[in-house]
Amino acid sequence: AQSLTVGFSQIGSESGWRAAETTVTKQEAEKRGVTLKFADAQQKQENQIKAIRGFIAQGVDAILIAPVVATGWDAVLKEAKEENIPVILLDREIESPKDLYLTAVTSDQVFEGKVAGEWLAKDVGSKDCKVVELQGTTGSSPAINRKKGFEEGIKAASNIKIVRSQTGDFTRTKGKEVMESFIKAEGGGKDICAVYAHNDDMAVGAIQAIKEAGLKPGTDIKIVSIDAVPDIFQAMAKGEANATVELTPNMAGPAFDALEAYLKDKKEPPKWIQTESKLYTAADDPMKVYEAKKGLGY
Amino acid sequence: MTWFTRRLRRLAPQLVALAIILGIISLIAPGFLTVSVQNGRLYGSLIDILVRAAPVALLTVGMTLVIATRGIDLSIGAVIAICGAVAATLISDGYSLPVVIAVSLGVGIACGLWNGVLVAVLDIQPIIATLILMVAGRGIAQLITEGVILTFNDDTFAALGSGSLAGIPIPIYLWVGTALVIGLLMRRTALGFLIEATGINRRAASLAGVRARFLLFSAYAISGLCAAIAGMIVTADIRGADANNAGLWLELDAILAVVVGGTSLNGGRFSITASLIGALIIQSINTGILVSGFPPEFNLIIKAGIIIVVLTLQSPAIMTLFGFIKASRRSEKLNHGTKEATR
Amino acid sequence: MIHARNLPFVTTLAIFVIAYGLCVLQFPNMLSTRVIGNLLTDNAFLGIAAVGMTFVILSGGIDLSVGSVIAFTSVFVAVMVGSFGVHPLTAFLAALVISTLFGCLMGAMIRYLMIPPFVVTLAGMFLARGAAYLVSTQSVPITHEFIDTMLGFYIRFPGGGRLTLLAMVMLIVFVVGIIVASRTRFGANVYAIGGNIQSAELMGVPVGATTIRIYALSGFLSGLAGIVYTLYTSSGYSLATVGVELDAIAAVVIGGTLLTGGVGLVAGTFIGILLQGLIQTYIVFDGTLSSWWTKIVIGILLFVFIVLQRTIIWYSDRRLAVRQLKEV
Amino acid sequence: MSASHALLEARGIGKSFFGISALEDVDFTLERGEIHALLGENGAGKSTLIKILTGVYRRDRGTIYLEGSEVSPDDVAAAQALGIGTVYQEVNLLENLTVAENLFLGRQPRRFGMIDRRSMRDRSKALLARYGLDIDVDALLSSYSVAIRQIIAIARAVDLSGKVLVLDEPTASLDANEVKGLFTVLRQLREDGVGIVIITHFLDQVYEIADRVTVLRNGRLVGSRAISELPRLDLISMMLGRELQHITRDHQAEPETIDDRGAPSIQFQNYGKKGSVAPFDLDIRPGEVVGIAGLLGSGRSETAFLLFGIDRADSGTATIDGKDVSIASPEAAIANRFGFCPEERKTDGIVGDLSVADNIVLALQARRGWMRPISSAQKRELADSFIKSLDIRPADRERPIKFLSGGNQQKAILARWLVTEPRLLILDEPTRGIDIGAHAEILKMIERLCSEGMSLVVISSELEELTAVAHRVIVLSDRRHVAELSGRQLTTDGIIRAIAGTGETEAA
Ligand SMILES: Nc1ncnc2c1ncn2[C@@H]1O[C@H](COP(=O)(O)OP(=O)(O)OP(=O)(O)O)[C@@H](O)[C@H]1O
Ligand SMILES: Nc1ncnc2c1ncn2[C@@H]1O[C@H](COP(=O)(O)OP(=O)(O)OP(=O)(O)O)[C@@H](O)[C@H]1O
Ligand SMILES: [Mg+2]
Ligand SMILES: [Mg+2]
Repeated sequence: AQSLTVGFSQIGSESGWRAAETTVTKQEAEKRGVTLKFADAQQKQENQIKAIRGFIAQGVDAILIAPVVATGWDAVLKEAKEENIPVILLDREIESPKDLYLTAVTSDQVFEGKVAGEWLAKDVGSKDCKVVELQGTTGSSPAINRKKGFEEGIKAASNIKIVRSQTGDFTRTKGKEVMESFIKAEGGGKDICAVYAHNDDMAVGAIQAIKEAGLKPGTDIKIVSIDAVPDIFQAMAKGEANATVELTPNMAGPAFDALEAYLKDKKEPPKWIQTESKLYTAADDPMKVYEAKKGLGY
Repeated sequence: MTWFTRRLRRLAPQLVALAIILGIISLIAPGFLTVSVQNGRLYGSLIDILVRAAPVALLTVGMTLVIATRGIDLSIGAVIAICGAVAATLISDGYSLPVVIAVSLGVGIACGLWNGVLVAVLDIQPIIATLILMVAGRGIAQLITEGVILTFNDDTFAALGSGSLAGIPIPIYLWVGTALVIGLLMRRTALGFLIEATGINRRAASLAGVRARFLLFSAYAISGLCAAIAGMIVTADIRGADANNAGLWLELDAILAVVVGGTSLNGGRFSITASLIGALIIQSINTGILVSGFPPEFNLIIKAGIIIVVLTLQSPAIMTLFGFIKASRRSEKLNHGTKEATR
Repeated sequence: MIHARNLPFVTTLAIFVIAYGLCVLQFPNMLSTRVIGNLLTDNAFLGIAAVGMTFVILSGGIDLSVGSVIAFTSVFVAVMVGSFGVHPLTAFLAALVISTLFGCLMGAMIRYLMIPPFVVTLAGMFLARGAAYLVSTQSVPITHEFIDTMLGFYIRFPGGGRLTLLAMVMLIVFVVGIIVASRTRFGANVYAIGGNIQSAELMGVPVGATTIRIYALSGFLSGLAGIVYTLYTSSGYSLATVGVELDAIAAVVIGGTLLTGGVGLVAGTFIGILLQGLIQTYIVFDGTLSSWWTKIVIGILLFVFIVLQRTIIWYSDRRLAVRQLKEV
Repeated sequence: MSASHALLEARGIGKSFFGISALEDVDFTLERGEIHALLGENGAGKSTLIKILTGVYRRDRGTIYLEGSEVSPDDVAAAQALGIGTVYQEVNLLENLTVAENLFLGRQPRRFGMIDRRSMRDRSKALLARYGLDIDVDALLSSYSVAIRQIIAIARAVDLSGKVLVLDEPTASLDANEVKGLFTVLRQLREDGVGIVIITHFLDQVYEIADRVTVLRNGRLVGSRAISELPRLDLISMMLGRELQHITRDHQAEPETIDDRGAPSIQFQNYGKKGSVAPFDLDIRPGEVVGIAGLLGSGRSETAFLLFGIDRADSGTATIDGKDVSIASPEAAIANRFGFCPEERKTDGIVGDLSVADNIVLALQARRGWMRPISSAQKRELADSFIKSLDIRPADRERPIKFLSGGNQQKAILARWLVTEPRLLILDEPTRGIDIGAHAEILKMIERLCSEGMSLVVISSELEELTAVAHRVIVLSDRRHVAELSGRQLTTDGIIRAIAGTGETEAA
């Protein structure tokens, strides 16, 4: 079979995880001898739509999209369908009729939050615990879902309360700045028992803030976050972080498998291929994981 | 009128605004004004403001000069990213601190000179000339870090961001020091005066023998230099270069600070001190929002609200109303460029 | 002889044609009606906003609130239609009224408080974005048969390209904009104010009213752009269209309008839009650029266009000047 | 309208800027079909009064009646609606618009709500024809010279003035013929019953055209008389509040030949620039005043631009004291101790938002370079001494220069160059918009300067002025130096003949 041409519309490179996803996708494509047309949308939906239209105009064999937002894809997906170009969604689901895309390879963002919440509930046991939350970019779907999930996770435990919640825009700088002000606002941070960050970058920032305030992250204040980027494992190894929920950057692998199967013998994949959301704690030999991951261009 | 009272008169609106804002925040968030010493380091929200203000304050110094020349520099946010990336790369490649700092500053100045060429030589309108580097700059920064957050573990360099000297955080030294040096450079030499002349009427100034090009170059170069220092602080602060987010949209805050400081975007008379107070106002708002504990959805609208109030209160119109009851609004309007607030 | 005033426009047009030609040489597909159709549809909202921006810049001002106003409008409409089941047309109308009033307000502050446009509209940018968050932080999908019919309406070109309703709206806005700028007293006043506000006032131009109208117009068009964007993505999202104002400004300036005001053509902005669209299309077709090279290449192309434009204008300006002096 | 009332009447007008009074209790009456000259020194308040009558400034006190009924135009548009057309002192037109658009801004002819460009073009041509001006009305205003712009501004004002026409120093940059053309139009309007207010510093013109004069001094009304019963000297002392002593050089007494006047210290040999000025030779001796005469657009300013390095010469050489020098930029010129007072004060001269003092020291500071700042004490002292010696009013060195009256701004620019103690000072229309008092003072100063060994190049449209101060006059026509007059030949009609191309023109 002559090699496939696949268009990949990536959101951008706003975080380490995103960069890793891009690298992995390119590697996976190479492995399979797929020529990948990559388009970076600089965090703008309109750019993604333009890119997809561009792919259609070039007549690619299939399109991968990492949608920046859940809504607003119907029109362009219809066009793709009319040209019967299969479309696969990566790492985010969208609110469109299911017949408009082949399948979605995503984690369950709500579930990620839930895992984090449940871990914390188990970890603190019965004693009271004030949690401060570092949200992702206001309005972004991971921010919304991971907040929702975490709240579900701690619903059972009435002793755990979210006392403060601000956005850290998924960045270290803001994560650190916000954490600093949380510490000031919560009596020097003594009464904060845990930090829940919507991604590891913010957690890393928070850890530094806590250290500079003269407290011990990981013991005085527990750190639980999501993504499992290499740097958090270094922190974990130092005992400065407690838990992280993995969001695998390898969405493309399963996607390409499904695609090839589909193109070879019209085998409809399931509408949702869920990647696992594995919980890592200090128990899982952080340094090893770190070594394994740091090659992936995080 | 003595020099001092004139200065005070000039800075009054900004100082008052700052005081009021701090007051309001301390009402919402008790203990906001308390400053203590923890493990040999000044500690408290006010200190946070001074530290967190470092990047925007530094940018403001450069931006003030650029705006005084009737220009504007949108690229400094990106320059922060570039210089941060450069610094981080060099550090993780194990170069010595002086080398790292020197190179980063050099890169910043180079970026400024690039803008200077576009504006002064090719005569491209500043906003679009600097837009080019604003767009491309982040790309260049990511090219340097290869798209990842380039982390390093070098405590001496990290000290630039989070260290402290004699109990005072180092970033404060850096921005206050830079501001002092550049401020003196402007006012103890004739640079400031000549920049103002160029900004107000470039043709007339050059006909009087003022070397407008050189002045434009130096203004943009200084702007780049300040951005470089800010870039190192930001990078050192998080012990990593985040090419995508470092200094993102910071140029807007800087412009806002300059204007809140009462320097007109039409160029001419400028006051670095006033701009710095403007920067502190902006940062106080940001920090205040964080400690006040409102849900994040409100951040922007609160910020916008306060800024609008401040600007309105010190707008030429209102100033005239207070300052010169006699002055005729029409003559004001006619001489549109005039900046009562700055005199 | 080309009139000195139209020179930048002609220059830009020439540059666009050449650039497009080069692209086609490399990717023959880019000649397809589909690409052209996409160029118009995908940039419809940007184009509409850019028309408003053109008037603002012609008057020597600037409007940074555009992107946020678009976002606000889209969220507002989406919530009205999606959550409250208001009929789209009503929602559109309400949105336009709000955005226009918003523009008026900024115009009034600029004129009567004498705060520079850059700052007023910067504050406006924060305000509108903040307001959008208040309406809804989540992205809100719209489904309404009326909207579907609107989206369903398009003219097919041979070769799969289509001229969508959105594209038509943009084209209409441009035509109207061109006429208003060149054939009405309002347009003339805009140029006058941009040329020199004192002189304009001494020549009896109603500066106050005109200023307010200008920003009202920009607000209105931002609102319209917001509606188009809502249709385009059939949803509303408060994080959408960040930094679109800069794209609009770039388009206006590339189109040969001076940011100092008083000089430029609405038609030029149209070319500016197409040029930017072309750059993006080219990058997508190329498909090998990494995230960062994308940014760098966009920057480089911007630079090349602007420098090319400046040199051509500078050169022919000199030729014109010399000719005039000779004529004396 | 009852003819018993005056056309325009102002009672007890008062106005102050930032507490400094510019007008106090001024009355002014304009009759139908009258040409009324408004006179006074620089800074007397003439322009301010005009701006109040036409709704630019809001008056602090006083009332205005138009045809007996009280009016209060609160912007220019309102004044225009009342039938009051005005040309303000700083010619206010828009360089970025075409001539036609300038003429009809705000009142464009329309068809179906759209501007009707064709009829606008035709009407513009017709309008300018009255002033003997036949130009491409679709060309940008910026492509025409100061003089032409002035005429366009006048034409516009005349066209939209139904009842009252106000001209603030309209003839400042016009040559004799254009002035004549203007005056015929004014007389015509007077016949039609239009009331005309004209501000000028040329007394001949006052006596030629005006019916009445009103004189202001320091913002106060001195008096209002019929011109017929007011001898010239009385008028002058009314304006100045003192007598005036004139100076003229007696050329008869001067040596016939220029040779025995010491060697030239500054020489330009076949100096020129394509498309600007044809190559010319020019020698300037220490203490010599070289006048440059020519019609508007003859390239006088261009010559000045060349001498001062604003335009780069593409042919010829410049030598100073026998050494070749390159004058490729104003800096270079200034480094050679040249100075240049440009013709277009507003755009090329003043730095509006800076104080008078700053404007005065600007050139000196530029020459010293940014590293050697002028101490504020030094600045104060320099500024004050020149404010005093040039009698700049108000004598407030800290006031932004843009708030000074036109004439006083001109003096400040002159001061800017005098502080640099130049060896060659180029003055392009130095006395434009300067009152007779200051006019005489400036001519005196030119005298003194060259007696101190400074050389001057003076460009002027006022031939009397040239003959009064210049040792030699270069005559330009069509951008080439056609004649050089000195000694006996140096008379006004000598110059006129040379310009006309008749008369014995000898190459320098
Ligand atoms: N907009 C203004 N703001 C402050 N002061 C002003 C303003 N306009 C004029 N003045 C002051 O008012 C006084 C009168 O100025 P005005 O321009 O009326 O003089 P003038 O008679 O027109 O002089 P000239 O013959 O030089 O034009 C001057 O002292 C001037 O400094
Ligand atoms: N300041 C200037 N800058 C650029 N071009 C000018 C300037 N002044 C005049 N010109 C151009 O030079 C041409 C000649 O006009 P100019 O005024 O220089 O002649 P002139 O002999 O100096 O007459 P005057 O100086 O009395 O107006 C005009 O067509 C005008 O376009
Ligand atoms: Mg005057
Ligand atoms: Mg001239």
